[in-house]
Amino acid sequence: MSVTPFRLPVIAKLRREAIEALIAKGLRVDGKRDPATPRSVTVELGVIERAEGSALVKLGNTQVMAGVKMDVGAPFRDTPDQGVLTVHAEFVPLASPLFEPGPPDENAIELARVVDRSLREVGAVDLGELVIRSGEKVWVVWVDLYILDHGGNLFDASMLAAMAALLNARIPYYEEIETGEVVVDRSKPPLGALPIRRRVVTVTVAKIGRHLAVDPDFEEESVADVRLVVALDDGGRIVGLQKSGEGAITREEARRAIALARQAAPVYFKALEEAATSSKADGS
Amino acid sequence: MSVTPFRLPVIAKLRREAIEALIAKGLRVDGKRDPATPRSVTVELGVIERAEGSALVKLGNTQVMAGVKMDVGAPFRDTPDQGVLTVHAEFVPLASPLFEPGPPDENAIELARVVDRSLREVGAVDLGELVIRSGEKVWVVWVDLYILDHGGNLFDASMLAAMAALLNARIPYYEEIETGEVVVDRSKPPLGALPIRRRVVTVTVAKIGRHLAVDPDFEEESVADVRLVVALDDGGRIVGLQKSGEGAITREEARRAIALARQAAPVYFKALEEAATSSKADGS
Amino acid sequence: MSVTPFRLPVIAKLRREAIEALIAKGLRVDGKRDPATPRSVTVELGVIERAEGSALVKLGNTQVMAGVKMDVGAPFRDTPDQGVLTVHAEFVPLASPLFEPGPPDENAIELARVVDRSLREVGAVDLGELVIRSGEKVWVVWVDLYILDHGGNLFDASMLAAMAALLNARIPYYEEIETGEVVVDRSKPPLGALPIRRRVVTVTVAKIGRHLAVDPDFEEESVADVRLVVALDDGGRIVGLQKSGEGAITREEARRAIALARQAAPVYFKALEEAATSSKADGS
Amino acid sequence: MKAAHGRLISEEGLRHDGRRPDEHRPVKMEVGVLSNADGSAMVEFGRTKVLAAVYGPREPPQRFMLLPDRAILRVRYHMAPFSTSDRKSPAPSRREVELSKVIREALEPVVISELYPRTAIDVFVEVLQADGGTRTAGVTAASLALADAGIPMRALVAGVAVGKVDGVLVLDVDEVEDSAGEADLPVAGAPDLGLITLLQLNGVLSEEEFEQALDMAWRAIEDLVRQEKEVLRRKYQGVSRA
Amino acid sequence: MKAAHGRLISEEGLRHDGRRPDEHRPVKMEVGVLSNADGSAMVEFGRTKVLAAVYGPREPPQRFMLLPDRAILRVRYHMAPFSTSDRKSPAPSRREVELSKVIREALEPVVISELYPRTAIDVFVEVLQADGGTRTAGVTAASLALADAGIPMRALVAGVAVGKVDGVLVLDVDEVEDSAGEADLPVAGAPDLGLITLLQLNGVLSEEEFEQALDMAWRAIEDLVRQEKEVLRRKYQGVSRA
Amino acid sequence: MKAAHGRLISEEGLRHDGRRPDEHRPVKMEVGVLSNADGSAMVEFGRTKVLAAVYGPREPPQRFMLLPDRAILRVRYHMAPFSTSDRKSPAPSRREVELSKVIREALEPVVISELYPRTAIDVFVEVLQADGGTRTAGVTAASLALADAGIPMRALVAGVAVGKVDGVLVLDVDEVEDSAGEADLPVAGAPDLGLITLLQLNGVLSEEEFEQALDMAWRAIEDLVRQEKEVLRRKYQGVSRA
Repeated sequence: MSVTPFRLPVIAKLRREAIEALIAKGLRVDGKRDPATPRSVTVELGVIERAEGSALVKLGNTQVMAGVKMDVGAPFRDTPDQGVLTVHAEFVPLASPLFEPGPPDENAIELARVVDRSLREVGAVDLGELVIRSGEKVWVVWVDLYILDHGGNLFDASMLAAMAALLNARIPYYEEIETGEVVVDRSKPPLGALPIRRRVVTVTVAKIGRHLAVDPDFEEESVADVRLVVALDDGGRIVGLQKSGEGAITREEARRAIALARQAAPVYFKALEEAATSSKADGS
Repeated sequence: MSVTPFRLPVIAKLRREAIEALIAKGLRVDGKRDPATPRSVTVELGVIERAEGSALVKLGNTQVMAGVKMDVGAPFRDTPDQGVLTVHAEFVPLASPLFEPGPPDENAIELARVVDRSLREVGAVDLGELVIRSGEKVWVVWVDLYILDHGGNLFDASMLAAMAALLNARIPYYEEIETGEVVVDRSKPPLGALPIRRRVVTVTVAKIGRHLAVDPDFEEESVADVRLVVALDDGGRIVGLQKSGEGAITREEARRAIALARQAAPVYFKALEEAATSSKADGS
Repeated sequence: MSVTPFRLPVIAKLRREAIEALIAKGLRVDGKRDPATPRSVTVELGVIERAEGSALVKLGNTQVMAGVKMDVGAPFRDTPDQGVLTVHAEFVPLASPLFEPGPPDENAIELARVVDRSLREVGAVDLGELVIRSGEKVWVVWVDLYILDHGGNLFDASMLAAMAALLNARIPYYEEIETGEVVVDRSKPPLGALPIRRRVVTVTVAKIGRHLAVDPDFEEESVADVRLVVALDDGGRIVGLQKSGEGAITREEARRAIALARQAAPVYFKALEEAATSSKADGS
Repeated sequence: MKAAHGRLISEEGLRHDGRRPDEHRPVKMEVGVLSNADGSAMVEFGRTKVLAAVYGPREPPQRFMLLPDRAILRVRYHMAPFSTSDRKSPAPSRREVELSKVIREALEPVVISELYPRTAIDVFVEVLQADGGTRTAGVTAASLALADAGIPMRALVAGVAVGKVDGVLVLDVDEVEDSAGEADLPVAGAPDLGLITLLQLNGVLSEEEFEQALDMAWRAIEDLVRQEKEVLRRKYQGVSRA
Repeated sequence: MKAAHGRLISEEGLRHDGRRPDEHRPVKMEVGVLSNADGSAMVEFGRTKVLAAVYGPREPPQRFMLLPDRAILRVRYHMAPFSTSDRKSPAPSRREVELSKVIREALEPVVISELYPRTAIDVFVEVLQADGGTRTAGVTAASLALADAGIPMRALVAGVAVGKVDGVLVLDVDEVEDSAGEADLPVAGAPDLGLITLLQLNGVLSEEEFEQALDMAWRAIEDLVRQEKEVLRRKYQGVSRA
Repeated sequence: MKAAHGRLISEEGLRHDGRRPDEHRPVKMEVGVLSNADGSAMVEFGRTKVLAAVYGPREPPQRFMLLPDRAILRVRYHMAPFSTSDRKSPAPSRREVELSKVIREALEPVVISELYPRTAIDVFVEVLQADGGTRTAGVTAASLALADAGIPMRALVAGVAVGKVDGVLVLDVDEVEDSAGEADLPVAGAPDLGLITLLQLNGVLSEEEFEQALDMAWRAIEDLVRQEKEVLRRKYQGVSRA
């Protein structure tokens, strides 16, 4: 059952008006950026050496870690010739006073599913390359999103972390033994990178009063009426949308939000590219 | 843990006395029937085309839908030559202000188990005919009871809905493929009806004060001391009993309740027969 | 999440001081023993005939029943040539007003894991002898601890009950049928005793104020700052330790606690031996 | 529908364990077996062993459960993992959920709950060994434990199951008879009030058989309640002498 | 990424079930179908059947949920086990959790919740048969059930999904089209306010296609809201005449 | 009982990763790594990486948890799914439940909880990468995070595990040594108070070995607490200069 949030941060009315007034002038509460510009973003790859792939994303005060683990498992019955990709998100309680321990709530599930769809719909990972034995053994790729610090806009940070961890992932060495079983041996060098066909980012656009701004920080998010999450691939295509929050938008606002998202997306793609390049330079 | 119900509808004491006084005179609160007569009952078959079988039962204000789904699965270890029949009931929250979302509570579990036993003990479905490969593959028949509107006496309405949905069910087409797996193909015409050997109904008799009455409506049920659910088959045999509720009965009351149940059962069997006949006439 | 206990028995401050003063004088609240002596202990074997092994331990007012059940299952992937031993504890609500129905809480889990490790680390049961077919079929041995009456010191009583039930256990008769499946037949005489290589007991030492005492009863436990559970095998070796409770101990206290535990352990081993002997005399 | 697994009634008319059709298994009853509980009892019907404990009247953990005019009963029927042939998972099964309700409803008519408004009376029934008849042994043990706890009751209750095997009605069915039998009729009641408080039937009986089975059960229940009273009297007298 | 499962648009430009690309499946709407609920509605889009019920404003079971300045909405989207091709486990799936949120957020903008502080308005959406478009049919049914319950609303809402199959934008996708299609754009909105209240896109659309799809959806939503009004008017007039 | 998986101590007396028996892995400590938490710390023992955060004193979500004379501690030890060799299910395992308790009980003696009656102090320990010693690294990180949150403490605590491999006592066991070793002795304590606050032993040690192992652990704990103080001083001085 989904319930109207009743345990929200209290933002004073005056503060709310101040935030809105700033955006109306093309400014943001942090004093550093305009409505089309995300906060400073860094992507660090390979932070968890024991995972197949990993990344730590810092987007303003928001920190999200993503880890990729791979197992050998069975394909879904209706896709015998595809590996399995699963995205899971945990809002661990160290990240925010609003998070309680327990199974993922609707926000964590929505986030994971939006990231999952954004990757899946565009074929970001070529699952057809992850088959070991058709219909029987395929790679199961787990992408685990771990929210470490909630400074607003978990969607964009999580999508970046997922994408970066996948770019960082290496397929572990495996062998088929006589019984036909497939045994993974992580003590041997990995077999190579995951087949990544597309890069995808999401750009979240918040509607605050009558104004739009990308990458809201925690305070902006708290006063936003609604957010539109726009997934874009490296070919510039819209590959996903999600209206999230209790408000509504006009068609004109939807159009403007998509335009803002397009404007902001290169910042994220650049952060991904820099991480990938510096990672290669390290030989890691 | 079973707990004395503490969130019950409040029925005024005067109202309670009025209901009892009516029954003492051989009348009911709805002004339309005597203690041995159920409310008006309709059974509609095939309401969910995508299920193997389905039925919607209206008994007074009570509405229960039943759906039958069939899968291929493994038999129980101790009955390798029998299909599997499973009855499950959900008291979905749209049916009553008393129902909350969540896993089935003790009332839903009791209901499902009483319906299950009533079907099972008398061999209503010939499970021996539902074997695909002895000890390995059998039909698993799910009967899902969905309470849509709780107007009292869920037992009788649910038993009718289950029986009707089973009568309506068609075994889906299947094929054994080379690997030995069995694949169901619902795009092909079904293979035929389920092997139904017996029809069973339950008649619930409520004890209100010192009086007995069949098929209590919601208000009568709320003031009843106890109910006796009597399962009868189309051969007139007693095939199950369940005392339900906090009160007690004398042996004499048990005897009278069974006699009342026998008197009322033909109404339910007739509703089943009419549905089955009109369904055949439709060619469905 | 582990939470500071907030629903504890209230022991008056004066009573607390009295208990401590007694121990300081080398006495106990029950007036019958000194700090190095456990309460009276009895071990009864074979109390549940339908289990593979069972025991009822009474330690003062504490009563713990243990049952051993054996199934045929798969070994763990990394130990293909060993049977599986699993210890599970339930704090059933009839044992104490402090226990609520529900899945095991942290105390029950800690207890089961301490018993499990004490058995496992010393090879109490020779799991290598419990292989039916290497890598495929092994005996899975369930030790279920059932706390029936909580009179303090569940650790020692549970460890005794587990050890006694294992000593009492008989491997059921089984046959491999043509399909390669292994079928257990409990109607036939069992195949013999479990291969027990070592006997292990735990001695729990409570720290009350600045004093130490073994086998605290419920009241002593309620006022204890901390407990040290010392596992000892029949060769006199330390085979496990667990500090349990909110307090701390000095290194000197740890040393003294281990010495006290050594002093008390023979009482438990004797109870085990007597039970085993009288059980053999019964021919059971 | 249960399959006959071979002859369970011998040519002499005796059952697989040598009992006559109307013979109960050896019964043991003991009260006050636990120290923490306010009341407790162990009941054995042959190899079936059931332990019951009562706590209360006490404040329930969740206060919204309170009723202003009576105590609520909270009843749990639970099986120990080692009580059954195959190990039983400790999570409550659907069967245990139903039987907890059925046992609670077998006790509600006799507990004088109006005396303790805004409290809970908790009854915990643990099946330590299951060999048929656990719910009826459970009601019997709960009745004793309630009395041992000093909870005022209108009358004592007891229970027994009558089965039909090889066409013969038999008293106090064990597991073998239950799984092979044609019908199982668990009954509990308070003979002093003439009231049936638990009644279930799984299987097929003619009306005549139902009457005979109920007769058979009732005589056994009367006898069990007599034994309950004897056990309680022994304890009570023991206490009064002390 | 979804694989094309064969041609779904015929040479005549018709869909696998004979519809034109911009053609909605037959729509049925009925209100007041349940007796206990304060409001209820059944909506069918072709074989998709969704039942919605509204309770409230009422006191929520857990009082900590209350908000001092408005009613909270509690929304559950749930699928009957028999509604899908393979039986659906009754435990809520991750998909159901997300859709419950998305549907709640599609209703929040139109429910005038400020009128009922410290209460809950509960909306239960049960999918009885799923053949594509269950979330948008669910929003439509919820809108009707809220109106039927007399909950004050700023406007009625309705929803529809536009898909892209074989490169063609199609209205009101069914399950076959959804699973084979290249994109799925569920939209819900309140035409009387000019507001989109639900918007998701799974799949790839160019900006132009997105605009066209939104146009197509909007026209259908306007039509659905007209039908909602008609159904409610019929019921209202019926009542006023009685 | 653990099997020896080959020689883990070389002829030169060095360990599989080249360490001397009494050598700790490289230690990293950092405080204030998170912006939302009232206090936070990252601790690394070699490849083992543990993050701890502290919230509080604050009101606990369920008010029945309150104690009138002190703050309650709520501690969760949890492993990230990607922290282990095979993916770990995010549901708390029995091991995590036990270690949450053991870590809470390692912190209880040093937190001056009497200062904050009717509140909760929450400590969240997340294992980001597990390579042995996660519980002792967790206690160390929690100690730093508590100090960083300004929670008054009697003393700082730290922890380390001593193992026995190939008959040799070794400090700060990693996963390879832990799974192949004969014994594992995790210890945590407050050297400034001379108190052991966590003590477990899995495996077999003679009394003499136990004493030696405890000595070895204690020296390391003293050293770790020195490092904690240094890290906190650096942060404190940094703040005071600002």
